[in-house]
Amino acid sequence: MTPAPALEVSNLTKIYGSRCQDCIENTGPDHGSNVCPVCGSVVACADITFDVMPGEILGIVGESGSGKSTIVRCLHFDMEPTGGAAYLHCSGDENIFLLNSQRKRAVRNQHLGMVYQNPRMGLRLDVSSGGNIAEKLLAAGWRNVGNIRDRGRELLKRPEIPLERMDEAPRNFSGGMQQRVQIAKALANDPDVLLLDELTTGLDVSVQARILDLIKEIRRSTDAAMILITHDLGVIKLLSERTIVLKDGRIVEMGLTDQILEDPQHEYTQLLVNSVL
Amino acid sequence: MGRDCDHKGGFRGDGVRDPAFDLIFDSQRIFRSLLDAMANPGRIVTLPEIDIEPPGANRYPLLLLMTLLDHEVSFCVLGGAQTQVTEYLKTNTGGKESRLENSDFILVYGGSSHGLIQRARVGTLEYPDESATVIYDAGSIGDDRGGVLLELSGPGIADKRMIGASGIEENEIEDVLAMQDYPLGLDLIFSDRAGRMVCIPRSTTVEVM
Amino acid sequence: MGYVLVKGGSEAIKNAKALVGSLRSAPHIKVSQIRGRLRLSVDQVMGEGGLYAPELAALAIRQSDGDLVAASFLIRAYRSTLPRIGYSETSDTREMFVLRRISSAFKEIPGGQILGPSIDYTERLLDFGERGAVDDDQESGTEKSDIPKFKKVSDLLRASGLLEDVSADDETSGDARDEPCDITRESIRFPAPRSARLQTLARGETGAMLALAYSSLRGYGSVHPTIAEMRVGYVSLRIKHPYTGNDVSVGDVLVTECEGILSGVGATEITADNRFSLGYGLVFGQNEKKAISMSILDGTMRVSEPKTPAEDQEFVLYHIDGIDAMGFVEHLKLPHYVTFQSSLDRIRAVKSEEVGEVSDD
Amino acid sequence: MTELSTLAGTDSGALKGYNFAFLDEFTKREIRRKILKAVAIPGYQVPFGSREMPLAKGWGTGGIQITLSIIGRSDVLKVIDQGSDESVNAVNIRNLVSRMTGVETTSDTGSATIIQTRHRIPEEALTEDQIMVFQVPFPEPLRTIEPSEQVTRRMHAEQDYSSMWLHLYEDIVKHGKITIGARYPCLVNGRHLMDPSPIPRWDVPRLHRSPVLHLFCAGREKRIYAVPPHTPVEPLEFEDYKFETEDFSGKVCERCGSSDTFLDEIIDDATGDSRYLCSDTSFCEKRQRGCA
Amino acid sequence: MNRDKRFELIARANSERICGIAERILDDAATAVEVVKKPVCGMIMMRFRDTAEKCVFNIGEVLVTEAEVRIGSELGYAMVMGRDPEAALAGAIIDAAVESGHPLTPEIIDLLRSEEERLKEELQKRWAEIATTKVDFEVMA
Repeated sequence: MTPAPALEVSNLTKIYGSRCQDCIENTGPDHGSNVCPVCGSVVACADITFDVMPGEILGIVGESGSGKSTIVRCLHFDMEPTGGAAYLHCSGDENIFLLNSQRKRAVRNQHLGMVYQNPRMGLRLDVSSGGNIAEKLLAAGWRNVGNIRDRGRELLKRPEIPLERMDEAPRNFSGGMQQRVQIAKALANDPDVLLLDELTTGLDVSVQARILDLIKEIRRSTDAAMILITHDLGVIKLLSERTIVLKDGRIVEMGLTDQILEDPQHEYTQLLVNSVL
Repeated sequence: MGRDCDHKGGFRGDGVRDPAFDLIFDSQRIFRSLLDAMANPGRIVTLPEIDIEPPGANRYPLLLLMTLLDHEVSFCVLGGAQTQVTEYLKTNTGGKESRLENSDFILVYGGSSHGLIQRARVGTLEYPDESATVIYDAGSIGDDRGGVLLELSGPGIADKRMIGASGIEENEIEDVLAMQDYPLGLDLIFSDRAGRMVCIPRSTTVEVM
Repeated sequence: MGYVLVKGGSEAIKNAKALVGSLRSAPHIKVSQIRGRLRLSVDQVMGEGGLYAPELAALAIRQSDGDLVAASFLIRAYRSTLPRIGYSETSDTREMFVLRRISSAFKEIPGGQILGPSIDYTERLLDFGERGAVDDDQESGTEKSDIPKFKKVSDLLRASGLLEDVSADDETSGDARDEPCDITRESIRFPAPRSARLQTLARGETGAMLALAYSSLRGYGSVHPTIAEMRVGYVSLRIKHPYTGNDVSVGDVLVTECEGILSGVGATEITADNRFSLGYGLVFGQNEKKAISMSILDGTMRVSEPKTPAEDQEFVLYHIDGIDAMGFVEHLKLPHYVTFQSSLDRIRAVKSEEVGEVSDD
Repeated sequence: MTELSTLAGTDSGALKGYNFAFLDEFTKREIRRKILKAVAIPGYQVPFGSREMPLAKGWGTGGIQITLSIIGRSDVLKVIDQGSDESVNAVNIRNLVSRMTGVETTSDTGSATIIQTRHRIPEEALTEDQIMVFQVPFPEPLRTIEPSEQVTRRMHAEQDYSSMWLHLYEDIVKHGKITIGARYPCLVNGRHLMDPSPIPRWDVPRLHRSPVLHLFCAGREKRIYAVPPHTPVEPLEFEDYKFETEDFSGKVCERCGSSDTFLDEIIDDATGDSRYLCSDTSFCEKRQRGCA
Repeated sequence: MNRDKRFELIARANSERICGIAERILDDAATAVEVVKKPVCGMIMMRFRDTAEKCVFNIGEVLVTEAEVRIGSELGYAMVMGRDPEAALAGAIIDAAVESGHPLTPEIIDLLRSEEERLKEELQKRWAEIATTKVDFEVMA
């Protein structure tokens, strides 16, 4: 018997603007745009359906504006989807989009981890690194400072943050180091689903490599399902088993990463793959 | 909550009120009884005797509403002598009659709203106070024959309290309990024919015995 | 000896009050003199006190020895004891009996620029001459002439398609709710509906509003309006007659209105359909700096993502009430022995311990 | 005197007269309705349309609106500030209520039915027939870490208090202790975080499952909240860094000799040394007389 | 003169004149004046519609005094700005007197007419003064 997916997403849709009945029909890769010609609304993503298994890394690749960040932002409740459903295996059979804000926060605190492209989004830069991790633990109900600090050290050790800097604020850290603290924070509660949004974009190549190694290490040592958002096929190739290709807010191709890279079916994917190789 | 803007009756005085009710001092005494009951859920509190003459209805629930209502809030009446009671309350308080789903106060006769109560406002997480207060016209409090027996615990209760109320239907309580999602929910007041009253705010944990 | 002082409070209060009287070194002034000669102070107190009552405002100014915020506070406190009889019919400044009306957007405006009572255009020299009460050198206008009503510059701009066109029933403009908010009856919520913003500004403290509006003009923001029209004059207070049900006028209320064209760069730039938008100010009495400040703050607070203090609704609306601000700042004069003791305890506790890394065992 | 002025009531002082308890009846009704909601949702701050009072804001305009809305002719009122019945603020408020209602006032904690207070809870054990009314300068416990009302309201809605916990954690990391003096944040009924008003930490445990109804009101900030009797009120603390009350160990009140009360520290004029006296003056006098 | 006009003139008229004539009605033994509503000093929240977004808002309150009386079967009502219980009561008495056909009616109407004329003249004189501050840019240029 195959294990249940950690996360199932069906028909996730997010539209900005006034919306009309033709928005979805008139946008997408076939139209070469995600802006509705009738009402001017932006269809950031539509009809997104996929699932992720525990311990799996699912890549979502696409150019900027293709809607890939929208997907994780909706899943992390940073924005409200226009339609669709998401089910977390660990939190029962309720569509998490329909929970009230109090319950959403509980789901986020207990089951989700998020790493943003910009560490400023995921960290409090003026609160100590240890405090940043503590915040996640405190939200999940930890109430022993000693235990919190033990756990903080454990988490910071993994991405090789010098422990003597635990009580220092990340504002003083380099970009790569901030990103590693953010990853440590995202892992604090052993999340069931880890959302990674362009986590290496804008970093030096050497720093990137370190972070990608860290993600690999996390996959080995945890059972978290990961969704990896990137525009970089190299990152996809290195990390993800399965990949979704996104264009103009729609899934144009989905399958095993090797297959997609070696034998892209969709015209757009072919373009993408060829431009890299 | 809307406000009175069309001053019906112009800028003159209020309508003719029930002369037995002293706006200042009766309101104050009844409020204090109510506060005592609300702060101590399940405690039986007796209302002061005030000889108002509502048309064909138990006067005590109306005393409560005459203390609570004014032109800034809305109410509705379910069951009983609905029309006369509504008119009486409008004249005596300036309160606005409104649809159940918008009402700040709901008065239920006959021990059950027959499921209608599920449309009442329970507040929002940002503003849980924007919820209805429901007053039930009960037969006799302290007596569960033909009514309900409830075990209460929570704020205002040192340990546990048992309370019986005749004339209140169990289904109704089940309906209300299904709506309570703390801090969202309804605050209940049972008011009986002998002037006794009991409150069950949403913070109370209720078990139907 | 703090302890004894506290016990002797009642007597000291009495003496402190008496001492204020002994510092009043000149003869009693009549309320009518204050009303007649300090009219702008009276207007300011009515506006900030939220009650149009010139006689009472003058009385309050005398009682507070000229402290205008304290006078406004006396008016507000008195206000709490009065019944609210009702709401007026909606007034329109187009019906104003104009005392003064200027535009800095156009040289010529239909009806003309009317300077009215103003010292804006004269030199600011201290006059040591103890001049008489009334300057009689003016031509006495005995000629009777019909009193004109003036078209609004904003209406003309709107008619020519240069201004945002908003219809009263448009849900996206103004209030979606038909009943305006009344901040004297319910506490304000954010984002605040427009009616609540305007009401809060109308009773705001002149100096606080001036400072915030200035901050936006000067650089902490980008609103730099051009005054389409500012008018000062009387508008009728109208109610529904209780018997006839018709609109009737009870009397006239002096107000200052300012309409600023918001044409700055940044957040309040020209609207999507290439038009200007207006910032609106309307206050009791003649208080031009407050009306202009209000129109600026009305504009700054429309920004959806505030970056400066003047753009932040909460910041502006929570901090411009003179009575709130005065009360809270002055409450620091009350004893805080207990809370201070509590803080002392903490600092002593921290000092007495070896401060350093938290014990991690 | 003309007949007109007689009829108009201008000679009888009718216009000068104030309503019983100063506030008009509609104001009282609104405040009463809000009090009931506050009681039904312990620790949640109910917004209300605060009125201007003839006291400066910050001088107890919230507390007085509660007191005037609940008080009746048979009540007995006690007012304290810093524990003292004779502090200027307490005297002022007591006089106002007494003038506006004619109710009896007392300094004896035991015989009061309503006790309005600034910064203290009386030392004497309170009973379930009494109501405590607190004057509150800052009703929002999260305001120290978040200035925006929109944000703090959302935090309460979602029971998102991790940033307050984080504040305590960072405090411990920096200072080895939690350094909050008064206004110690408490969780009420396991759900809402509450500012217990600036009572010292000494008084915080006394709110926990107390038999008394506690009503809190901030006039300037326009909020009412409540702690009903027998309601859990738990100061935020860690298993290994506990909430601590003020430490008066080794100190006794110079007057009554008590060593189990909150003490005022007084700097001696002559020597510059610290002396200690009970903050609750009425309790101190009782002890001196041997009644407590 | 209809009732609305009468209300408006009473509200703005010289209060001594109004009170003077009301005293005479009270002195008249044949006329019983019953006070229905004692003069109450209160507030009217004044509303404006802003010209930027046409939003109705409350600018602030205006202090007024109102009163209501009955003469025979006729009610009389008046409101004046400010705190003036005698003027409000006198106004209500005059209003009821006219309505009930009191013998002083012609005199009351005359008084109100002359007040109307006076108010109009005052306003016109005021305007004539204000008009002198009108800027004529043509001339200046």
